[in-house]
Amino acid sequence: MTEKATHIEAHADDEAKKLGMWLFIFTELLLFGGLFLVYSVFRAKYPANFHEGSLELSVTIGAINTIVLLVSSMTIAMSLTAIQKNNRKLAMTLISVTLFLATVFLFNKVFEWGAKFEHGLYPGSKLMPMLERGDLLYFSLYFFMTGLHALHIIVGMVLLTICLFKVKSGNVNSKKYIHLENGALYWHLVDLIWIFLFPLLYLIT
Amino acid sequence: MANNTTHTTEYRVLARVLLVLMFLTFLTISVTSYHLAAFGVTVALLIAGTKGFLVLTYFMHLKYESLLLRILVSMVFVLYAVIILITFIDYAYR
Amino acid sequence: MDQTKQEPYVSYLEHKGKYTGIRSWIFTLDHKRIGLLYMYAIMVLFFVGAIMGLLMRIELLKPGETIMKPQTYNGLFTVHGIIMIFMVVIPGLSVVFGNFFLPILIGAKDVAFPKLNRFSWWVYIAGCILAILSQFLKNGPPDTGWSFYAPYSTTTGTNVIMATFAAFVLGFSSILTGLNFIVTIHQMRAPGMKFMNMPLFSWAIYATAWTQLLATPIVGITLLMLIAERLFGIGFFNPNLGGDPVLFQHLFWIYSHPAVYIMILPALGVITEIIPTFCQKKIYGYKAIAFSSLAIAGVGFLVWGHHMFTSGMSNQARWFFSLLTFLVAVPSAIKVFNWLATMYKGSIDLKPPFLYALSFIFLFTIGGTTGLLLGSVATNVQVHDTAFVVAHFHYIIFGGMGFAFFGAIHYWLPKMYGRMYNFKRATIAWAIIFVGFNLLYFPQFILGIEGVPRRYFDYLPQFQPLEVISSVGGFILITGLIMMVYNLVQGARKGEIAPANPWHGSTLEWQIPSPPSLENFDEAPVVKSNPYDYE
Amino acid sequence: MFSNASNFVHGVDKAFLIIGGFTVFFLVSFTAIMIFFIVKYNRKRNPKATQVKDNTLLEVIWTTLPILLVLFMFYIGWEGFLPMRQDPKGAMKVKAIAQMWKWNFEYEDNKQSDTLVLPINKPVRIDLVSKDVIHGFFVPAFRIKEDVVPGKNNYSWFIPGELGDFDLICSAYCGVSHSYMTAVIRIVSQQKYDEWIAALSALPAASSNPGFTVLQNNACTGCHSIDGSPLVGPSFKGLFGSTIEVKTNGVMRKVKVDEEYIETSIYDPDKDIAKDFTHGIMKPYKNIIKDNDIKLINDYLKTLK
Ligand code: HEA
Ligand code: HEA
Ligand code: HEC
Ligand code: CUA
Ligand SMILES: [Cu+2]
Repeated sequence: MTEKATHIEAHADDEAKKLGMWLFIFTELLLFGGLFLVYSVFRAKYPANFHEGSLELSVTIGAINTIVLLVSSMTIAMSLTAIQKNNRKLAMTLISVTLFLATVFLFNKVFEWGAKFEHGLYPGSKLMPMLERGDLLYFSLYFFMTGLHALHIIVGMVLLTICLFKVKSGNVNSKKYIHLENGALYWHLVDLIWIFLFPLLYLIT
Repeated sequence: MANNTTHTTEYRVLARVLLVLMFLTFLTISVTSYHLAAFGVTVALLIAGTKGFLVLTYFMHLKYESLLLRILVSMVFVLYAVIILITFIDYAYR
Repeated sequence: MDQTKQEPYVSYLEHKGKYTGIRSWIFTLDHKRIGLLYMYAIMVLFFVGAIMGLLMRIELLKPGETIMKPQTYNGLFTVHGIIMIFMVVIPGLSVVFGNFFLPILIGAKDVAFPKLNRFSWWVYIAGCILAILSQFLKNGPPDTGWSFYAPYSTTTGTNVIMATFAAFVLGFSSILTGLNFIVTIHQMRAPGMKFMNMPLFSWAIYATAWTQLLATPIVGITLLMLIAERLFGIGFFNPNLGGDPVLFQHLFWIYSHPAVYIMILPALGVITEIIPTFCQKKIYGYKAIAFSSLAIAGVGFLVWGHHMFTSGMSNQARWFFSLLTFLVAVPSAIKVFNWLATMYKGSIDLKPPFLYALSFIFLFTIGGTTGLLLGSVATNVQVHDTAFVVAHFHYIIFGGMGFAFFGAIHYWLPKMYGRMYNFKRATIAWAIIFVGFNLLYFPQFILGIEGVPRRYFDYLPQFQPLEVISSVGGFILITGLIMMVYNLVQGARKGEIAPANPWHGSTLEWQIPSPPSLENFDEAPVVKSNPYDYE
Repeated sequence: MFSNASNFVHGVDKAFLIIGGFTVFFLVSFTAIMIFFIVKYNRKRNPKATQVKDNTLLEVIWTTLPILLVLFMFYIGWEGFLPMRQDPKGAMKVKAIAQMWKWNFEYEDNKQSDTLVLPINKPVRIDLVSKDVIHGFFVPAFRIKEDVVPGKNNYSWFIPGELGDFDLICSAYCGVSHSYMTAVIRIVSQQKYDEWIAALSALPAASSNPGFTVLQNNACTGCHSIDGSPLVGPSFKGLFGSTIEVKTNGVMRKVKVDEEYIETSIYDPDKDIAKDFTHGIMKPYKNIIKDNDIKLINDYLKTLK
């Protein structure tokens, strides 16, 4: 095969990988979609309880976490720009910043959950079944949704860490950056979901 | 799909998008602190939808992707909306 | 390739790679070997599931306890359903023949992500192992029915968690396969192969893959919620905790109705390949068939509520779901019309694959039109949850997807193994299967109309004659199936060497040697504007 | 030609005949066409196929006609069904209470019966209540079926039109004895009904023992009889104080039934499995039955000699 042919083939391969990532994102969206469906059914059934429940959450922490994720989403998008411009150093810094922000997010989350746990409020606790039905469902949803989201944060962090090493070793470079692009896409998905989780869980009027 | 042009999004575009996103976040928090009751959900969802749209278009580069991919993405959202709607044909009338 | 030293032809079966022996299979990246791996696994599971079906039939030979206790019976139909649905027919045609033939049909060397393909197979096997384990663990086999309806599934003491988790894992494998196929079809078509000149089997796989991709996550999350419900009492489906059992049914069927089209679409695709070949005639209405696949997949997402007509849904919802259920039948009808039109003025050769295709049309019509009786609300009220439903889906799954599977094996076996089976034996086996099948399931339509519910361990004495006919049919059926499998295995191992194109087919797979080489095409394939060109 | 068992038979059976008629029509004509083609265009007779051009008009016709046809079928079905959801205002009311493997019918004034006796030609609305899982209220002869969903107010209604006994069966899978969850619906004349309901005493003086109430409320009596008859689980009669064989961790052993044994049997039934029974059938009642209720059960079981 000529060099040109190899190049075209590799490029087609990148297109395939990107399409593959998008398809995977579709499944993730629908995975959370199932939860949002459950959420909307119960919210329609117990509006007052959901409102009360949301008052128990700290909007400040939620807002901070929203900002953190938004910024991290931008930094990872920028790191892609950086690698496209062949600025490896900057790209690596930006990925690290993203990872740092992800850690901040998780730290906040642990803090938030920890406070609830201390009040005996967690799935399977003695207190939960004694709550009013709407409150119980609200908190179950809260833990299930944010828990699943946190799991995705962790997966995203693993992916980005791999990308970091690939940039470092030169496996990801200004000609071939599909791995970073896909890692970034995944990270944006995590952000996208949080954009909806935040108002739905924290800001119920 | 032989769309070989890859687009590089400039830093300043990304930064501007972030600013808008932050502003929208601030907006939804302040709007929901007025008790708009019925409109609360609609407004919150509208704002979240706008934010999601921005993330998809700029951060996820959809603006520069092939038409096919853009259609597929919108199709998924439409499908999901339809599923929710249909489920509520049951719940809304029970 | 400049040195024109003619190397001896090496097929994918003989190809020597990095590994040898069994590892050359388990670690293979070749889509054809992966297809065969799936086929062997599915055959074994099919056999296990079928034996369970037969045990149920023996139990139902006479009223009262015959050979087992009620709890055993409940475990049996649950596991029979789980095995057949999640491990046999949902992957079924798409992973076996999709893997083997999709790349060849579109002129590609392999699927888009071979490693992911291998990974899907491993995940599939892991899921199967989990499901089988759920049988033998301490608390006994799950006894909820394959639909895992809450709240029964949240309270019964059996191994529900393990079984649902297995279904979750299998779903994951299904998603990855679907993803792989979509990318393959978009990115790997040979130069000149437009969407509109892909063989129709690829179209069917394409529609199926989208359904797999978009529907499966919903059941995934639902099963996770069910597991969380059991472990932590999160209350979503438990009325005592404020939850809603009907919500579970919605979520379950949002997936599981599209899932029935995951089963049947590739089957329709296979039949669409077989008919033109044995009529030596261009397929009639290429576009109509291609788009009806997409229409079935699309509208199929919107009709799930027809499984819940009696669950106390709102009247508006019943109205809507019933209407759409009727409309989704139309694209299927269009396919049948086009097949019949293809036979018109053809040159019909009654070889075994074509016999399976014909009987497919017969059984699919019965299964499909009884689906209409179920989709009509008035009649559904009478036959919902009765043996009528059991007959409907066995006709359409086993008579449809199953017969298409058998047809596909008879059609493609010479390509896969380079050998031919015995026609006479295949025809006799087909006849026995066809008779046995109808004896087994037809009586259940009558039983259902008379009001015999499904999932019943026992029945009233007046129904015994029909139940006995049904059970006898089961034994006839299995005789035919054993004969068929024996014939196929013999053929694949030591049958006559088959020519590259035994049926004078016109699609790409018949233009390469049998069995194909590792890379499928040694030179770039020539793509015709219409894949079914018999001039 | 249609039976008169209830007011719905006509609509449902009509839909059956019409849709089923089309079914048969299509099956027969397709089969005939296929056989005709096999014979006429057999390779021996017709060695070379004639290629036919697609005809758009034909495609349009055979898309439109089926659409019209299915819309018609849909209409027939909907028409037959709708009355089932429109219960008349003045209908007499009965509550059907389903719990694992038993039906109970509650009439006005707290009167209960396990047979549903109803006067002929009078609309009756059955409110469906489940105490545990989903059951199905199915009367084949009346063409009615509606799920009994816990936590949801579902109902069914009908006008019985024939005297006699009819089977009520549970159509939604609900566990081990699903296939035995049946009851009788007895349609009688108004006069007989009046006599019957007058004779029915209000709630059979529910065994005054509080332990028995606990058993009944938790549906234990669905599996355990108190009169020695075998159900899904061992009978409670004479259980307390006797020595029985159980299997613990796969080993058979003998135990004497005392308070402690009863408690473990309820909280962790799969620990000791009574001879001739299997594990996994009875669910653990930990956190469901409270400690002092266990005491009440024990006290009650002691009385069952
Ligand atoms: C391969 C799987 C498969 C397929 C393809 C179908 C196809 C269809 N199914 Fe079936 N179905 C199942 C598998 C499948 N089903 C299973 C497993 C269950 C039970 C689940 C459980 O509870 O365990 C079930 C249950 C089920 C129910 C719920 C029954 C109940 O529990 O109350 C209903 C109700 O509407 C239904 C309807 C239909 C319809 C209308 C179609 C249509 O798509 C059929 C379309 C086909 C045709 C119509 C035939 C071809 C056309 C002609 C011959 C031309 C003439 C026709 C016209 C003019 C329209 N099915
Ligand atoms: C693919 C789907 C499939 C298939 C093929 C079958 C096959 C059979 N099933 Fe089915 N069945 C289901 C799917 C299927 N079933 C489902 C989903 C349910 C509902 C469960 C629930 O209620 O939850 C059900 C329920 C069900 C019931 C109802 C239980 C009840 O409600 O009380 C009964 C009862 O008779 C039954 C019987 C049988 C029998 C006798 C066969 C036999 O026909 C089997 C005969 C087949 C063979 C003997 C094959 C032998 C195979 C080989 C020799 C290997 C060859 C393999 C290759 C060549 C690849 N099944
Ligand atoms: C689903 C049916 C079912 C229900 C409901 C049920 N049980 Fe059981 N029970 C069984 C079976 C089967 C056994 C025997 C197997 C075993 O020992 O675990 C059993 C065993 C027992 C035993 C031990 C008897 C012996 O001979 O070893 C006790 C005591 C008991 N149950 C009490 C109860 C109480 C109290 C309830 C209600 C709160 C209840 N059961 C509800 C099925 C049931
Ligand atoms: Cu109650 Cu089945
Ligand atoms: Cu369906």
